[in-house]
Amino acid sequence: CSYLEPYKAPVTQGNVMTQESVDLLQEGLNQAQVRKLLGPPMGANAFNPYHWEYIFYTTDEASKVEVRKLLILNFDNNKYLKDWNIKAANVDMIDEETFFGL
Amino acid sequence: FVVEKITVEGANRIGYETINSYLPVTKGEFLSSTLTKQTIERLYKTGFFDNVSIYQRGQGELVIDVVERPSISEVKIEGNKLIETEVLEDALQTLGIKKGRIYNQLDLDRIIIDLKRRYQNQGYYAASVSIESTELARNRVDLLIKIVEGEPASMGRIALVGNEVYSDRRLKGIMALSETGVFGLGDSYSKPKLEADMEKIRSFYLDRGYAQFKIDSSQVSLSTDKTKVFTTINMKEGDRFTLSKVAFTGETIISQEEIDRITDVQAGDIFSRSKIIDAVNIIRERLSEEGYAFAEVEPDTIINPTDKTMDVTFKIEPKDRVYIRYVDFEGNTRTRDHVIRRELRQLESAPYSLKAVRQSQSRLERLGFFKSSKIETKRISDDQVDLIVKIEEQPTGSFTAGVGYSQVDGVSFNIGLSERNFIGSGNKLDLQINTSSARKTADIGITNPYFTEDNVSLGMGLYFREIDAEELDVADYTTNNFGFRTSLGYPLSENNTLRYGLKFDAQELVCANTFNYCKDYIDDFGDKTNSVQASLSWIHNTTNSFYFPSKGQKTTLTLEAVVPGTSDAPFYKVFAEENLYLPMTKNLSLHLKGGLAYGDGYGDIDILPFYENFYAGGIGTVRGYEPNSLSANYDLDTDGSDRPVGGNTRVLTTVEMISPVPFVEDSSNQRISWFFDAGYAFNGLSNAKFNDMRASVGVGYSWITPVGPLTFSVAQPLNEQEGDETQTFQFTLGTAF
Amino acid sequence: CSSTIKLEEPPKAQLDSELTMDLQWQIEQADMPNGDTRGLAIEQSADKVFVANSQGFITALQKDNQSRWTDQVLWENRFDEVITAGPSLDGSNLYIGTAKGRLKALNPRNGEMHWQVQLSSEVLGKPTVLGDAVYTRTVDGKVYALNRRDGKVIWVSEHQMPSLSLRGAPEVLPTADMVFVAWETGIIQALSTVSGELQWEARIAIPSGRTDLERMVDVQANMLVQDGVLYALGFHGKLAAINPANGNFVFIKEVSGFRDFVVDEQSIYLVDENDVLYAFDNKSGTQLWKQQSMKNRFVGDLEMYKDQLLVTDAWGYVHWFNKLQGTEQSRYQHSNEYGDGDKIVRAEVDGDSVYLFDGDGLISRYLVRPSNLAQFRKEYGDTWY
Amino acid sequence: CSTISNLVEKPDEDKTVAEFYEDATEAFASEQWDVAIEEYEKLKAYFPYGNFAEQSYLELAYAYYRYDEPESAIRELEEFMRLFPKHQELPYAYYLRALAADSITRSWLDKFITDPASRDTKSADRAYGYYVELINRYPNTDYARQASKRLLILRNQMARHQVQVAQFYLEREAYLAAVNRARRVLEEYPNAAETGEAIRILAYSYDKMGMTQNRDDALKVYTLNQDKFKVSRSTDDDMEDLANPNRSYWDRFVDSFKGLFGG
Repeated sequence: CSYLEPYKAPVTQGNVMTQESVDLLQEGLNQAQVRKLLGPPMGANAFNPYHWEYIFYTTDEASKVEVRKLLILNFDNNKYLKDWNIKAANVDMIDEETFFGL
Repeated sequence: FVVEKITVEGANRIGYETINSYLPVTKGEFLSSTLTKQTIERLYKTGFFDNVSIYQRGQGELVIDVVERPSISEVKIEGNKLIETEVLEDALQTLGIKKGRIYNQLDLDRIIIDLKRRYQNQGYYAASVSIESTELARNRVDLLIKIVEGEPASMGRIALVGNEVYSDRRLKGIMALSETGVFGLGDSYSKPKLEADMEKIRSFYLDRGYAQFKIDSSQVSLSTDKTKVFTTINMKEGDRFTLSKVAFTGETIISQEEIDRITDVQAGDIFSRSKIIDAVNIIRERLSEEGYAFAEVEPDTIINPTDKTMDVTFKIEPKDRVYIRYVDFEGNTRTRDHVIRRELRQLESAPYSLKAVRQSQSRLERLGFFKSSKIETKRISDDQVDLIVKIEEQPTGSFTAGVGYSQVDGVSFNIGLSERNFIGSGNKLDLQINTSSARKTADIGITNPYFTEDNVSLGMGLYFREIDAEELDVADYTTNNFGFRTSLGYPLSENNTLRYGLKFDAQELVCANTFNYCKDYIDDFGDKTNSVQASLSWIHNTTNSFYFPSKGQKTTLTLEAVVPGTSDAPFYKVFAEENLYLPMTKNLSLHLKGGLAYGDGYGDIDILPFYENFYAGGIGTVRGYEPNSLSANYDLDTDGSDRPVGGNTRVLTTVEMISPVPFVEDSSNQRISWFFDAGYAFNGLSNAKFNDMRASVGVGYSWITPVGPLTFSVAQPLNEQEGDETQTFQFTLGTAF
Repeated sequence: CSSTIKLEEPPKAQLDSELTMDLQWQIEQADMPNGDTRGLAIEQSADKVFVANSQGFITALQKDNQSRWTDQVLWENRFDEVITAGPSLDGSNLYIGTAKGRLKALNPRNGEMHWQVQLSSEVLGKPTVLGDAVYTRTVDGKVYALNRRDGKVIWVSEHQMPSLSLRGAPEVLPTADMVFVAWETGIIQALSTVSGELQWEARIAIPSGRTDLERMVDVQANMLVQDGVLYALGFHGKLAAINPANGNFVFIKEVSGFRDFVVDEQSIYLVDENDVLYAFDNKSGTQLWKQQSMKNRFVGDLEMYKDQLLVTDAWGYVHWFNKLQGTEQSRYQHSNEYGDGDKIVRAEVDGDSVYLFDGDGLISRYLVRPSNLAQFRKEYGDTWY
Repeated sequence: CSTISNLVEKPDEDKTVAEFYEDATEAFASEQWDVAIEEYEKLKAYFPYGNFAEQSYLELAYAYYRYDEPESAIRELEEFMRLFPKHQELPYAYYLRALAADSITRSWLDKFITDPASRDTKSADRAYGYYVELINRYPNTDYARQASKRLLILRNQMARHQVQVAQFYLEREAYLAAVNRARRVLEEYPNAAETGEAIRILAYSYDKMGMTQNRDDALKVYTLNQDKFKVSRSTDDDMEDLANPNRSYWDRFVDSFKGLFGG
């Protein structure tokens, strides 16, 4: 009986990216410019400073954010934007069945 | 000369190594003139010495002769009436004048100025301060501070020059300073008050359209005998301006019509500075709700004096969208990190949302574990911020234990522990055991509010009860029961929770031999009843604190019923309670409470079993009356007892004003309430008559002590009828919340 | 209603006074509770006396004694503003200054208003007249020269005011080509009568001390010119004799006071801030005598009565002091219908009679005559006892 | 047996400094900390000079520390350091100050039930700072050796705190938050015991968010240093069930009670 789901507080993670700021991405941007466009690189690779990833996902239906994508950016070795591609962000969320909330 | 030996003379407080550690010169070094100058300078800088001199004695011996500054042994103050002695002593401490401190002649002048200035700030212009110091043995000194306060300078007259539109009386009305009133107790003048008053007049005019209002100058003069102060404020009102154009420019993020809706600054209004400031704050707050925590809103106004109108443009600059980097806690010396974190609605590595932070703030306060909890934002970079949650722990439970002896009861032993944040784990533990000859009860219950991450709470408990009801002054019968109960809480939304539970109960009814009403009941329904009771309740809670809410609402609707077929005395009960808290002023709030309880049997019995009756009277229901006494009584000869019957319908209402305790600075865990209680327990819905309700008025005081919540109440019954037993003073300790 | 001074009266020596006074008439205006009376004065013309009261009354009275008190009062006007300066009389106008910053010129015969002008702040200096200009001082540090006929502003000069000063401002002292103004900053300025430009400036008091209270250096006493020398007295400052042409000091004496002083051909008589009376030679400044008997009696502004010094105090006493030795000759206790003597705001000498204006708002005219004891001794000479 | 003279309590004024000191040390020896504190304070007030006063600073601080008033102990010690910058007992003063600050974070329950890592980190930081200052100033004293041992525990405790928070966010599927908390362990506590655990959370969260390259790099680092990482307290089962949220009810039921008593 899913309609009696216990209320789950919404989970929202990542950077709010607008379509036009994603369109403004172009080669040769340095990391500060990318940060200005997309926000702080919270998904930057822990072990590889030339590889950033941006993501946005939320369970809050009321959220009006349009871009819910996963952006993968690579920088050349003097940290200028080399290439980037956009994938759909499908975060593996577990929607568990609960019996009266248990 | 080359230094072979260094000796220090005249120092007894400051040890040799200390002086040595400050010396730039060491043994065997050539002593140049710069070095000597440096040494003297260095020793003076330490502030320990009044006089330092260096000379050479014999061949190569450097002698440093110091005169140490005496230290203060006693500070006495006399002649101060207006400012108490400890206040002055604190002031002296901040100036470094304390028992044991080093005494420095230069400080004295500073002290005289400071003390005089304190008096002058209080308006005692004629006050004079003098200090006498008496030498003591062992280089110590006693200080005597003499103060002559004189008369306070009272306000002679306030002259307002240039105010044509608003009269002197109107303007003086809003000023804090008042002229020598008829009662002769004129306001004692102090400069800060005058500046505050001028600011009040300026904002008074700026809020009524006088955009060019200016206070040219203000003068303060003193009568020759220094007892009357005259103030003059010269002002130019200028013209009254109306807004001709209101525009919002820049990246407004939110739609234009929404801005118009939430701000009330429109073209055509009279110019008002406070309205414009409010509009700026409203917009900035709305933007931070959208995640732009550092948005800036700049109102700039263009005045066109010809037609006396003004254009206001709000320049909106949202700056970067802000994200949360970390959420850290400070001060949780007992409560664990996840117990706090699970209450927060603002996650890390997520967009900042003011709504979520506010929700987190009220959920923390509703938790009731902390004395105070404050969420502060610390800026990390243009687009990132850390949230620092500062909390202050407080006892969250009550603990009573005791051994007693009374002729009636014999030896009694009891232990009561109810802890809502058991060793900081967030779990609730209740343990009540007390045994005496007439009463043996045990009740163990534990609840984990976060059985699942989503605040689904699971609780269970065992209870055993065997009481001789006579003591409870309820009725001459006892019910012995033992059983097991479990309950599950289940959040439906941010503020609504569903709670359902099961109770397996085995009960045995034993009547006192005189109580024949109870005996007839046993003949009809038997004395042993086992039952499975189910309960379902819906709770809506938006209050802003656990112990002392001042805002919000708490509604509980509960249905308790015996599961059909599991008991031969099935009954059901319905409870409905509504609590409304309305903030009246900053710390005064109005609390309205209405409670309705109704119960009835179903199936083969048509009345609510008498031992399940509701009772009214005492703290928690109607204060000022004997506990459980507000209902009809059995009649002595037929039923064999004259105790209150209780009833299957109970109506309760309370209206109270709650405020912190006056004159107590930190009264965060104490409250005073002026209340009106009314209520009664009726036997049967049909004969619930309004004028049967008993009412009382009084004052209550509640205090969260380390041992548990303590409530006192002094009540004056209003419409007691004969036969009511009243109790003006009542108190309880550790009522389960 | 009694005056606000609750302090007990300091003791005074026993004295057989040589003079006494007979009350001619006594008229009441209104009580002045907060004693803001520095700028108020008793102005007299040939046959009339004008008195203004801080509650807004301005009354013209007949000098000589009328049988019924109603004839004593020629006319009386009531303004719903606090009068803070005046009245002062010139040929055609009677000037008063108010706390709302207005200077009013009234017709001395019937009290109607010829003109009034709004100035920048409270008018505190008693207006003074020379030629066709009237000069006054406002509390916010401005001195105004206005046209006598219509009140138009001829020129205004401004001076930076200290944060705290004594209540009240001295009169502006106009002379042919220069006008002398004394400021609350301890500075005396000479401004051109025509244009108001600064001619010269002299500082007779230097602010010292730490609190605003100690740094008050008002030149509050009215300045006087006597045979070509300008005399001025500063509070927390000095008594200075100044050459009016260039502002250089003739001599300076270390004495501080804020009450008006009196100058005659040989000497200057003044009272210092602790109510000690002094007399100095007005050429060399050497001290002639010093009189301590009036200490802590809140002495008022000094006046000359014939060849004696007239001194008033806060307990309603009028004292006469001998000019040469500074000894007290006579004493008389003024009392009004409320019984107790009250703080005398102003005393005005007119030949043999003395007008007194006290804190309860009563104006009284006294006739001074030798006391019975003095007459007795005159008749029988000293051999009597 | 104490002589009669000090049985009769002499008024403070004419007590000599030796008598003050004797009363103080007597109370100090018999561990009556409050009496000792009172006597030392009086001694400092009446005889602020001489090596009695000097010595009483240290003993007063120790009395406060044992009387469980760490803040006043720290205040006395800092006053001592200012007054006697070259005193030979300074290393002891720094060590006692660090101990006092450390005592705020610990509670007697820690040995059995509660885990200090889950409590206030700010006071742990302060204690950490005092220990470091002690080691920098007096590296070759045995106080420093004690301090370095305690440093290790504190560092691990702070790292464990970060990991606990990361796990908290993991269970709530806030994977990015878990990632950044885990990275905080790597950056601020490089070789703490919990590093292995942190990298596993990193890899797991990247995987959940579909950041494959990030995950692969993390896995590479993990497998390289597998042996070096001390096994985290939970058994080294494979990645999957580390944070498997849909554990059976029974697991969750037991966890809730473990939560009640466990760390």
